Amino acid sequence: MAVRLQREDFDIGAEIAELTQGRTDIGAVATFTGVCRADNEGHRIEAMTLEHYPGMAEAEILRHVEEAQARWPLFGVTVIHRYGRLVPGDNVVLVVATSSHREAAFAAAEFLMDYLKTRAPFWKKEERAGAAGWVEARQADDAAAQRWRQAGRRPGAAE
Amino acid sequence: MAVRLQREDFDIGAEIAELTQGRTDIGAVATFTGVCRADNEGHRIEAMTLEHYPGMAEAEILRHVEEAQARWPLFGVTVIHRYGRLVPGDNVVLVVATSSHREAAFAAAEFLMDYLKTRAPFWKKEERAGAAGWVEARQADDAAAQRWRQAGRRPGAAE
Amino acid sequence: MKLLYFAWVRERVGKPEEEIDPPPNVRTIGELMAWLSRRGEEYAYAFENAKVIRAAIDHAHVKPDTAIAGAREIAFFPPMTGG
Amino acid sequence: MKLLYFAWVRERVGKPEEEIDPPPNVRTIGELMAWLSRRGEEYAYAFENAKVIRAAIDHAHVKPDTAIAGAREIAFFPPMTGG
Repeated sequence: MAVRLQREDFDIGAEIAELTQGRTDIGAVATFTGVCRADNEGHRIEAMTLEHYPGMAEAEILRHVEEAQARWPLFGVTVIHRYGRLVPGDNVVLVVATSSHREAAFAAAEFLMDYLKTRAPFWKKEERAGAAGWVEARQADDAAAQRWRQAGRRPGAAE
Repeated sequence: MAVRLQREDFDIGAEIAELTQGRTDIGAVATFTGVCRADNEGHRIEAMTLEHYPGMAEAEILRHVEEAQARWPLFGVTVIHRYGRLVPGDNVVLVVATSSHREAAFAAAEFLMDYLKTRAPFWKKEERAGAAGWVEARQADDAAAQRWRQAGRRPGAAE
Repeated sequence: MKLLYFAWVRERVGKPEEEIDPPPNVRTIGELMAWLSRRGEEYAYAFENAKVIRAAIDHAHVKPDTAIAGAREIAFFPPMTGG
Repeated sequence: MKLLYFAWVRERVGKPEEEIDPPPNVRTIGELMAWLSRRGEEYAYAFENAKVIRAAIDHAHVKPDTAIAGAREIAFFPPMTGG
């Protein structure tokens, strides 16, 4: 299990290799990379600054990684979340989950992303042509996170 | 859209870069890598040989990629499936899906993997201590593929 | 028409492909499998459990009751195990 | 106890953190927000819509009715937008 908060970019191939190298029990590797977009609901974004709550952010993410491990048979999980100023095209967040079969790897990666979006203490401030504003929470993200609380191991049709 | 069948290994980072480089509209990159395991339901695997139906395999995968694009708002999809002899630890299959939001990227990657497992014309022959045998289809894979036929855009609780 | 065999169907039949010319009363995939299985021991073995064998006509999956008229290439194979 | 503010709560209060010593009748997170909002215009502005503000005690999310007794560090912030 690795949880890292950092200003620097990450290398997805290297992170996968870190979890899989030398092993022959892993059959499934699911990854998700969140990337900074130039457009948020019609607004042109020049850059964004990610603020986080040091100490709590690591603890919250680690709690969710442990919850994922309790829910699904996983071999390894890596979560990297960047903070600081990012421009469109920059990587923001990475989740890698490994398992023997794909169901667990996919479910864990989705579960962790839903939680990172709604419960991890990060806040995005966008720079738009001259102005700056804090991003508002997306209702769709809350609904996505909520479905893991209701259903059993897999979410029902949430949309 | 890229669909490739090849003997050679693939580089996940390079495939992601191919889909994302120079773009600022992508917010989500989901990937799945299937890896050859040393153990299949209690049997020790020394190697496996993947046979495929040239022509049909490309056509089938492309049809599923097009179906994924019709179902979800995707920017790009890459599917690479290896054939020939592979040993435990070797990559077998890669799916990369990009979108503006994570829901579409995850769903497309899962959908494509479920279909590759059940409908793409590939057959695995395993080498076990001295003997060799064709892998039998997993019922769980059929169920996973079936859920996309029943529900709307997202599968219901399939397990 | 051209027949292709894959995986253990290919191994049992003993060849990867062949040209055939079935009689006109062989109209469907299911009837073609029955006709093939009467061609010899290796075919009988390959198609002994016809229910598990999948077929494709010209690169598209088809069912046992699909007509074979006009097919250029028909393939028989076990359930797929890719991915 | 130590208070931390993040994102626009921090910007409105005008500082990232401070030490406070609330009176004993301030028992819950909700009561603490109400007490803070009476400390000055910047606090009133920061907490004017208390319903949207989230809180954490010692790095764990808590609700408005959670007791603050024994807390070392309390943080106030808007809904999270990470990921």
